[in-house]
Amino acid sequence: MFDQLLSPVILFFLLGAFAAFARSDLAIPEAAAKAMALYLMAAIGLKGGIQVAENGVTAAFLAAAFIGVALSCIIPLAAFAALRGLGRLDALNAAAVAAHYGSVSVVTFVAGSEALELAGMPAAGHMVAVLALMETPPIIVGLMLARRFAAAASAPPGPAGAFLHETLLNGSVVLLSGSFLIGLAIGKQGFAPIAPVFDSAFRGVLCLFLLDMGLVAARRLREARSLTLRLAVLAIAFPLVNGFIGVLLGALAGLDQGSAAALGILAASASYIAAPAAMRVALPQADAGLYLAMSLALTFPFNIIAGIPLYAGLARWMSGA
Amino acid sequence: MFDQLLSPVILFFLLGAFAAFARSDLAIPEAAAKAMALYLMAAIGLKGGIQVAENGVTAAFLAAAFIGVALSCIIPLAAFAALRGLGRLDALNAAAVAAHYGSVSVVTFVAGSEALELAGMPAAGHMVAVLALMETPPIIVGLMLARRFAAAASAPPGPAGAFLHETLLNGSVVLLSGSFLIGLAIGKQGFAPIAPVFDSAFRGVLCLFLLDMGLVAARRLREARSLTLRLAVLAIAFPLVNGFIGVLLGALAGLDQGSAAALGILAASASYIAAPAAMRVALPQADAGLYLAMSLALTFPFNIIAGIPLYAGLARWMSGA
Amino acid sequence: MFDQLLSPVILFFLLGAFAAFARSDLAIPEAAAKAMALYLMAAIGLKGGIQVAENGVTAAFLAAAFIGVALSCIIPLAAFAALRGLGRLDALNAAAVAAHYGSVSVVTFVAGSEALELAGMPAAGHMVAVLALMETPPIIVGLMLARRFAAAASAPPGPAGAFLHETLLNGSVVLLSGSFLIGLAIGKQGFAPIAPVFDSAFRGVLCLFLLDMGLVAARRLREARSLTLRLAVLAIAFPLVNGFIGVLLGALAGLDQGSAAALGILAASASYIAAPAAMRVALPQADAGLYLAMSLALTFPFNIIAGIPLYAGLARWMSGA
Amino acid sequence: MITTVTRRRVEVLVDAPLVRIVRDLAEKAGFKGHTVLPTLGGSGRGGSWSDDQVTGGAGAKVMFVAIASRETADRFMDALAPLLDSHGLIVAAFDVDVIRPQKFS
Amino acid sequence: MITTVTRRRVEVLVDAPLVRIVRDLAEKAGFKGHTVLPTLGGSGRGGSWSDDQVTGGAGAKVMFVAIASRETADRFMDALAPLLDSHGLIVAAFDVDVIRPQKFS
Amino acid sequence: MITTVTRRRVEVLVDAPLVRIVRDLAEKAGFKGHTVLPTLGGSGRGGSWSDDQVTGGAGAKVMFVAIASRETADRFMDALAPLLDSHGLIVAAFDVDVIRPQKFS
Ligand SMILES: Nc1ncnc2c1ncn2[C@@H]1O[C@H](COP(=O)(O)O)[C@@H](O)[C@H]1O
Ligand SMILES: Nc1ncnc2c1ncn2[C@@H]1O[C@H](COP(=O)(O)O)[C@@H](O)[C@H]1O
Ligand SMILES: Nc1ncnc2c1ncn2[C@@H]1O[C@H](COP(=O)(O)O)[C@@H](O)[C@H]1O
Ligand code: NA
Ligand code: NA
Ligand code: NA
Repeated sequence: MFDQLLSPVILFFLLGAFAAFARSDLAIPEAAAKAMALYLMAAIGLKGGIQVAENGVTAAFLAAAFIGVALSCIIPLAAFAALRGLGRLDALNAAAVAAHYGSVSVVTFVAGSEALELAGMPAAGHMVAVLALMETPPIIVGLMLARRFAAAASAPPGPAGAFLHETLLNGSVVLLSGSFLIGLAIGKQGFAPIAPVFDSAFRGVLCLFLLDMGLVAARRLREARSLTLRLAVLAIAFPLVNGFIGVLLGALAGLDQGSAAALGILAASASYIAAPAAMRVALPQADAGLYLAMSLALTFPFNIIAGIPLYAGLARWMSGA
Repeated sequence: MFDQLLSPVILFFLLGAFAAFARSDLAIPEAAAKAMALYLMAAIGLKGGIQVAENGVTAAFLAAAFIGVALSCIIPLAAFAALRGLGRLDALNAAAVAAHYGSVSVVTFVAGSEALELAGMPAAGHMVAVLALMETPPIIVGLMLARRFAAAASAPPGPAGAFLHETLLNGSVVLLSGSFLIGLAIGKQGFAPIAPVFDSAFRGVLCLFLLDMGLVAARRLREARSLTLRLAVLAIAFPLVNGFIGVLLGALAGLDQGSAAALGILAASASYIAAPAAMRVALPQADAGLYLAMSLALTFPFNIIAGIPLYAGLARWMSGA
Repeated sequence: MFDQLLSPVILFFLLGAFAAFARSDLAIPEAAAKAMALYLMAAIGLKGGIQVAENGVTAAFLAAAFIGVALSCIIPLAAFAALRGLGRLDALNAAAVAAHYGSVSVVTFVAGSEALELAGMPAAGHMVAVLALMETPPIIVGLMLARRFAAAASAPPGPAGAFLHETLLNGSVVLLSGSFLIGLAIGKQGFAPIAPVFDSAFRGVLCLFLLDMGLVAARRLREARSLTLRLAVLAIAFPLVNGFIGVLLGALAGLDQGSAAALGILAASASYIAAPAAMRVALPQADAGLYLAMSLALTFPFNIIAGIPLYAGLARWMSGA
Repeated sequence: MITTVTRRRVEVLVDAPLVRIVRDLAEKAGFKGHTVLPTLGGSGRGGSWSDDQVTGGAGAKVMFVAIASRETADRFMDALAPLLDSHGLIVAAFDVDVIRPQKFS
Repeated sequence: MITTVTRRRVEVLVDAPLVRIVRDLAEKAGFKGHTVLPTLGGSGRGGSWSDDQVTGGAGAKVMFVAIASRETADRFMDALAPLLDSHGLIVAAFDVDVIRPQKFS
Repeated sequence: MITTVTRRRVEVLVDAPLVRIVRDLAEKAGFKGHTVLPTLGGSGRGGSWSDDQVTGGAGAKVMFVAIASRETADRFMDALAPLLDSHGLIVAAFDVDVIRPQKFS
């Protein structure tokens, strides 16, 4: 069964978190952490592209893409309501946080893909494209929520098109989609010579990267000032609910086990790269400490440690296996 | 035949260029980019040294070295004349740019070696030593041109020996030559334990590095202010002419196909590491934006995308294969 | 026999040292160097943990741990006396330097482990735990020496517990011990998927890291101002004497050849990560240029080039093989 | 002895994703140039932070430095003022002596 | 035009492992915030150095920058003074004009 | 209260490969030390740039900072003046208060 907790990836994450909580001076140079993040995006993009090159574009891809994008637009709306009502958050911050939960976390997806593969239920390669598609729409939705409900939400400076352009051409979106297309173009054969870097090294680098994520997440949690208990509860409830819905819709649409689980993981995950960067520009008055604490310091660890096995188990159970 | 354009190396380069032109915020941390550049130099040096350790120093090496060094001294003179006449450039900048075209680009050579190997016509290992030998003489020639023809060219501060010392002990020259000697010393057997890093990982790292080069080259092109159409044309004509001459002389000297192609690649390539650093010190009044735009933003991409297959095809054709 | 001098690891170290002495501008970005150091610690920790997971905790481990910790407490006392008497050093600096010689150098241990493995006499996996245990006690001993003998040694600011906490949770100690525990938990099977990064790549990365260490050590030596001839002699004598004692005690305690050699290497090595960082905080008046010059610029190269083969030969000779 | 002229050096601590806004305001105010320095961390009312590149730069700050005449600098400060609280900027200005006054309009 | 108030900007060059001590003294003196900038190298009486992260930061320095009222700054300088020689600090202070004086007590 | 003395802080923005020239001039002028800070990018008459380590540092700039007496600083500025245009330097100087005046001759 699911031995997620003893995987080195999780253990390195916990080691990082321990070091940060114990106030060790352990620190990964930020340039190295960013380089690893870019590497993981390129690798996961290539992998997905190569699998699609093998299998072609299928109806399952279209179904997954449709559900994914729909969820990424609806989740922010629901999350906004919950954050306002249950979370007692002002409209501006609720909109900013909601955008994060609609959007997705590449690293959660990467860790989830690894876990699904190890569990013998790999997700389809095209789920990487679904990931890329889900990254930006919720940012637009969040911004519209802010404009509609928050008086303080000024228009982002510069022409409106500029912000849209920036969001759509966010570095992680470009690298992910570009690598996916490169994978599509080169196929399995073209991949062979670069496989030692992009395939064999993948899990080891993921371990080192999650060591850093453990450090970063725990430090964020320690320094979170505006995080209330209500909001902390929501940061756990959101992934649970969204993950459940993602898996359910995936199973109903007839996706294979692994892809349904991946859809759950995507829905459950909260962005901490594209969304924060966009929100800082578009809604600078929103509290970056808050949205990063929720998405990075609570939801991310929850998904990595408990969420992924849960959604995977659910997908397996739904398909009756 | 030559499937260069669909190699992942080129595709990542194009992805980087696309991201920069589209003004995406994709960025490789500079420390990571520099680390990859150093890795590539060490790897190519080791590889060359090991091959020479296998095959010994041959007459072909001496021939290639002689032609290479001769070209590296003559190219700046011809380029200077062309830049002054056709390019309408002042003497100071013409001298600085000329030095770049006489010198060589390690990364172009690395990408070329890979392409030649994939095409079944690998260059001899000693071409790495030729590369190292060609790196610095043109810098001296360029400086002499500036002294002779440019009134503004002040002597570089400090004793004359200091500048020479600096140029000869440029980091890339030392690393390349040192790794070559290490490869020579350890041979194939001593290489085995470090081969996973210096051999298997080579192509994958090259992909990631060229992603960065695409970003850097395209950004340079976008920000190039003093680049005229005439100079842009020369930045394409130089590699074509020099590459043709390099291949021709290599073939006439009886080098094998791969080595003749490599000599063409070396002649065609323009330095963007050793030469700019040296020119900034020796001719600070010269416009760094110009020589980097020509060598890095035009000649480098041209060679990577079109030049390498051209010189290789030419070498094959000349040897009648 | 011991072909240490022709190993690529040593040759890259020498290349780095040559570049620095020749005043080349070759430089490894510091972020990359730090990332490699962390990688090496994680890899060596994992390796050790996996071996202990295979073989269990043995009496040999307890013996080695006891000898190691005892040496790490006694060496600073003896070194302090020698530094005061023979080295004519003031009490404050003698205490600071003494702490470095009691403590250990992870990279020396890593290079030594590699050399022992290549020589067919690998150290037991639990020696990594001994390494971790030896890292911090001498720092406390050195501090006590300073308090007792140096008038100028002020108490480190803040509560005494704070300094202790910091020393025990030094980044390198946490990463090393944590990786050891992770290795213990995942065992050989869990290690397989991450082995390409943490095992196959190990020696290659070690080469690149030692290239940087060569640069750093040689630059330190060049800039060392307060290093007298007497102190330089001690920086060579300490590893010789401590290494001899370490091997001897290891052999007497019945450790296997490789582990006895490793104990010698640990005793001989001088810290240049944990100890300097701690001394800078606890004894800021001590001369950082001096203790780094001794440990990093003299003892480290001596051990890498000459010490390791010596201690290994000694261990072999003692065990009569 | 070379003559120097007094100009105004303004430094703005700003979140990395917002630096473009500050740069545009500086250009609009008439600055002819600027330089950006990196930072490692800090603390203030909003708690402490340290540079952390994994979060898309949302948590990283940079120091924007620009030199110009007092009039230009004052225009810039006026333009920045409404953003200080909303965008969490820290601004400080002081006089410096420069050599080529024409570069710092 | 927006009104500015004069405050004091103190910068301290300090070894990376000792920055916590400086920060604590700044807080004790009444500073409400600070920012830390990286450095690449330098030279002084103690010879030259360059940032070198392999030695646990013992050889790396950072620039600690903090702005406050003159009284607070003076208290801070007084507290730093005894550490200057022992801890090898370099300290410089000067007046700057800031906009939101309440942030710089 | 500790007494401070007024000294002059000179900062020079210079291309990385040229920093040695600036340092040598500073030493010749009588400075007893200096510190070098990294930069990320900037813009000026010559267009905009950002730190880019692949081009051998030709495109990277650093901030050279040094403190000394006014006379030393003036000597330094005089020596720098002829290089400003040819080497593309930006120089600014201002007064700071320091504690140990003997360190800043
Ligand atoms: N008094 C100060 N001196 C220097 N930097 C400050 C000061 N106050 C705030 N900062 C910097 O500005 C950032 C934002 O401040 P705040 O808005 O108060 O959280 C802090 O994290 C510091 O990096
Ligand atoms: N006059 C100065 N101007 C700027 N930085 C200095 C000066 N003197 C010393 N420093 C810096 O402070 C460090 C320690 O100085 P010292 O204690 O004199 O070795 C040096 O390495 C420089 O980075
Ligand atoms: N007014 C200014 N304020 C701050 N930095 C400047 C200013 N003008 C130029 N610089 C910096 O100096 C570099 C060279 O300037 P320039 O020679 O005008 O291209 C620019 O790229 C900026 O980094
Ligand atoms: Na989501
Ligand atoms: Na050339
Ligand atoms: Na020791």
